[in-house]
Amino acid sequence: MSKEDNRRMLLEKALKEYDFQASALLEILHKAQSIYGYLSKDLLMDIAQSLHLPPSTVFGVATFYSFFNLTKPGEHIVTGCLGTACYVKGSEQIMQAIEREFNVKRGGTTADGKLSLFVTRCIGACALSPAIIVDDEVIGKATKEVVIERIKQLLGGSNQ
Amino acid sequence: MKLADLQKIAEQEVDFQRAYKYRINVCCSSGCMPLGALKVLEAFEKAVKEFGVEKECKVARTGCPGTCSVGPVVVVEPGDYLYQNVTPEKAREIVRDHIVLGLPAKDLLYSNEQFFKKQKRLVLRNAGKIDPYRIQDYIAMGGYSALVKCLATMTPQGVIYEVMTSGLRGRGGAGFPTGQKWSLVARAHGSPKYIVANLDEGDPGVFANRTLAEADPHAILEGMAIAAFAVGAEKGYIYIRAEYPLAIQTLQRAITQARSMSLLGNNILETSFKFDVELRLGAGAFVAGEETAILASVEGRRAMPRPRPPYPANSGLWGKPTLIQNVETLANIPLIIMNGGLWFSKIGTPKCTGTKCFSLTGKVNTPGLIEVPMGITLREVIFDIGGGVQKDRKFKAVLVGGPSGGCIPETHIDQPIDYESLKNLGAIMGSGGIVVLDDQSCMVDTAKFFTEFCVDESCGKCTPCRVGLTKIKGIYDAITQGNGRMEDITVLEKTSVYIRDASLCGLGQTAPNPVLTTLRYFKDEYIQHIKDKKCPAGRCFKTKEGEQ
Amino acid sequence: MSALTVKLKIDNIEVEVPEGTTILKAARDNGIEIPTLCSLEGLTNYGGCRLCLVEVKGAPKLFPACTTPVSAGMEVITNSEQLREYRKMTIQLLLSERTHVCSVCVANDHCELQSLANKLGVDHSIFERNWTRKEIDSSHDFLVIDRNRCILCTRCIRVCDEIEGVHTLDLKQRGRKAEVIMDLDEDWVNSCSCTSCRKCAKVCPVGAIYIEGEPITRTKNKDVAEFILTRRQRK
Amino acid sequence: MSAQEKTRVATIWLSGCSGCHMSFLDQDELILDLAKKIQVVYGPLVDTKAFPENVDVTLIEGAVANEEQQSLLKEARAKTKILISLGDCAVTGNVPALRNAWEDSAKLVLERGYIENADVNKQIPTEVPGLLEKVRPLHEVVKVDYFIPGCPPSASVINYVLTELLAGRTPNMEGRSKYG
Repeated sequence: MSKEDNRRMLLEKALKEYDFQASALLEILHKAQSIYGYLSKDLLMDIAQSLHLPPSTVFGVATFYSFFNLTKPGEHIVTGCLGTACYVKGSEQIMQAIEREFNVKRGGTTADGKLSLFVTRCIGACALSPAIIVDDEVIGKATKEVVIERIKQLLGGSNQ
Repeated sequence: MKLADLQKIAEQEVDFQRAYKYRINVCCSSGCMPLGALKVLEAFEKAVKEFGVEKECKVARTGCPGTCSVGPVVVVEPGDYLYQNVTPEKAREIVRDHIVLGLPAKDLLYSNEQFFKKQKRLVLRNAGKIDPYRIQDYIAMGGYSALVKCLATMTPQGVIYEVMTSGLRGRGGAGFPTGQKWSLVARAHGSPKYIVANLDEGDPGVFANRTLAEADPHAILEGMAIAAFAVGAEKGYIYIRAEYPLAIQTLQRAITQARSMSLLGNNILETSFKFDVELRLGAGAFVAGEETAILASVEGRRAMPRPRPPYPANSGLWGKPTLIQNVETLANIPLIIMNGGLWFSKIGTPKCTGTKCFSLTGKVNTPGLIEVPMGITLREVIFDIGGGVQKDRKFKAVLVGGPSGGCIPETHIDQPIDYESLKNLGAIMGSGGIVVLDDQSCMVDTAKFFTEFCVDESCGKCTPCRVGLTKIKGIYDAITQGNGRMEDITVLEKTSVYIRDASLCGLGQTAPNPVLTTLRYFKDEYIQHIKDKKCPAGRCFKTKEGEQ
Repeated sequence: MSALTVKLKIDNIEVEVPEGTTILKAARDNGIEIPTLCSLEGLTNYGGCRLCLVEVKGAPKLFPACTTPVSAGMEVITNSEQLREYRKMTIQLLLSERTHVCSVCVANDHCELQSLANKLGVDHSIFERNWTRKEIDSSHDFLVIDRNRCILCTRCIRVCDEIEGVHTLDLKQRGRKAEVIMDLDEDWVNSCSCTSCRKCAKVCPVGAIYIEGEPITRTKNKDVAEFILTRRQRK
Repeated sequence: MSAQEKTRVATIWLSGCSGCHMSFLDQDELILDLAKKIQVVYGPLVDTKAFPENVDVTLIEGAVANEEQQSLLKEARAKTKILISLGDCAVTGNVPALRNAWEDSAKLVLERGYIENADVNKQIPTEVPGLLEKVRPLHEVVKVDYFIPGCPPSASVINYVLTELLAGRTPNMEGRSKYG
């Protein structure tokens, strides 16, 4: 079975779990994003039809919540926490350093598609502030040197 | 399962635990995980085997004791010895010295005794003590006996009466009396009725609810079940931020376990009472914590608040009576049922009973999660529990209540903390964020930061919040780039008051608090920025590229 | 219908209205005008624009008249100094949120925002205007949307969903980034669900949605929702 | 009434179409009454070259779009008791301010006007006043005392405001102002 079929089956399973109820839209979007990596328009249309919801409603919900991605993210994802505690401890400066170093804007992906930079408002690791998440790994009490070094390692790694 | 069965489980578990002379609690919550808690856990398990003490020493995976700044942390019982910054190497040392030789490894122990001295742990009673993945651990600590007591010996009215007597008020921010809310929902017409537990801790700088869910998930479930019994609800939703994967996983496990022991589901404890809980994931929207927005979100819609009335107690989820309660409020319930409302009402202050969890962060020596009795002063929290300002810098202000809280200067930090006194100071209890600022923080920049946050998080439904906050942000941009005018101060004030009064929901109504409090207590700094184009803390007037 | 009635005072005038009536309707039925923008007879109320805020004696906060039901003995004030000031602020904010240039707008002289600004004496805005440059979608045969003029009142979305019943329109994003969209944010011509019924243009209070080639006096017929709803209910 | 006792009125034409001045002149016979009480001391309608001292009322049409206009406005403010924004351009920026939607709009406008659309002699002139980066309504540059919106404001509203001011009263714009 192709990868595509497999993904659609996983989504179908989730749809059935929630009995195709419109109220499960957020749950389904979460599931779809974890299966496909992001929410393409085709996928949103598919979900709208499965849940019998107007496409505009599904698009409206998917874009209201900042957790959902409508464009394909880069191979590696760096998320900076700009919550209060992290901001007070200088996460903004780290973000600016990353933007400069890798020539990427927050919310965007590098031209080569290798690195996406996102912002989150608090992951609750405030006592470890500033916190930067590099591919699911939380770097606590981060400094720009450590973070940039870690990202360089990853980017170098994916080249090999 | 019946009451007797529950007691049996508790007894068995207590016996099982007593067989061990020592218990090593390794914190594996979101605070310590990034610092390598799992490796530490493994190292302890290996070490007890290596020294052959696995029969007398139990290594347990637990939630957070609160000292997140010095993680990974480990607590050795008996005696509650708290070890800080534990590494796999140190784990071996601790087992060798403390368990084998019986001599606590002094130089590895946590040094700030003050941190725990002034705390009172009710909500976090089990945090860092039990394994959140094992329901037996919770039952052994007396868990679910309050639910049993309700079902076996109390009427719904009796439960509500106890909660009313306790004086408990909603911990989600506004402080509405919990008992009164329950009685509104109980009396409301319509069925089915719903409960929504709010775990959408969107305030940046706050992690109390997450810690609770990761450390003691069953306390939330038991509180929900008791509330359901009291108001006549059959279905509950826990609305939790998707940014909290560990808490989600912990709660999901807890729900499954509770169902399998018939503590949730149909015929709970062999009575006719039925109640089930489902998780609903948030998706990154601060406004979803507002009570009508959370309803929209649970229904799978855009989290846009709507005007009240109708109030959710009468018309909530799918138009049915709905009780919306913060998880911290719910975790208090089992204690109130077991010890009585009167007992609870004597903790804290007469108007503001019980305790409150605060996330203490910023430029403070020992940040972390704390639980203190209501009525404690901010000074005690910052200087005693928090150990004062980092690097002996000068204290400047404390931000209480998250992005829509207020900046309180030193002259006002001796007031006791309760809903009313914070409101008088221009702050709010909010979800309990305390961020300490030192003299390196610029108050104009701080207010700008929070305004930006609220601009990004505004749902866009009402004009004051959507446009008004954007305009305020524009004025801050001008001031911090050297283009401010003295009239701007009046416009900021006027617009803030308007936004506070005219906005649809709590987000807009409280969003101007940082602006208003900084204008109230730190107006000089605004004038310095505008007239002298000077930032006393050196944070503003920077070009886009340069950092300094 | 022999519905129960409630007595209350609006601006010191004693009125009696059926239970469940909104403050707005109670006031209007008794000849007291409260300014509104997002509210439209025949559509569900939204409570977003905040123009219809009123004071209720004894209550610490303000209430939107369009969504708040009356209660017995209530004393409502619709026109205090503070309310007039707040309404002016609201209009100023809306005028400065996007590009509103009456002199070159298709809805000039037939715009509810413009007429409210004039009526309430909003002779200038203390807020710096935000000059937006959003793409105008004129891809449809005759319907045009200029989002630079949109005030996000969502009348079009509600009429599309509640009266026409297709829900082509909705909002995307949130806060100041919110926009009215068609289906999956398509150009209008590519919308698969739009029936080209024109109701969105008819209820739009400003010049954001209009009909190419039709006199604005004919398009801006905001009673359309009420008319259709009444017809339907009679059926 | 001698010239000294008359109220000294100035008018200024900044970035606008002169429609507001037309409307001012359009007061028909009412302007005769007004003429008895006022003396126009500066503006496109009279010959004075420099903005005079001690002006009682200055009516300003148009938005502020270049450096010369900005300094004239500031000068007028300094020498005037009551300064009035006349018309939508002065009050909101109106059409001249539409260029604000573009970043670097001053440069874009000049290139469009003097290079892209020029048939001969394609070059941006240097001897004219420099354009401001943003076109602004008057009150974003100086303090403005009264506002008469409208495109153009009707002659009767202009007359109303002036009459009220001459009588020492404060004009009430509720129901009188009219954008567009």
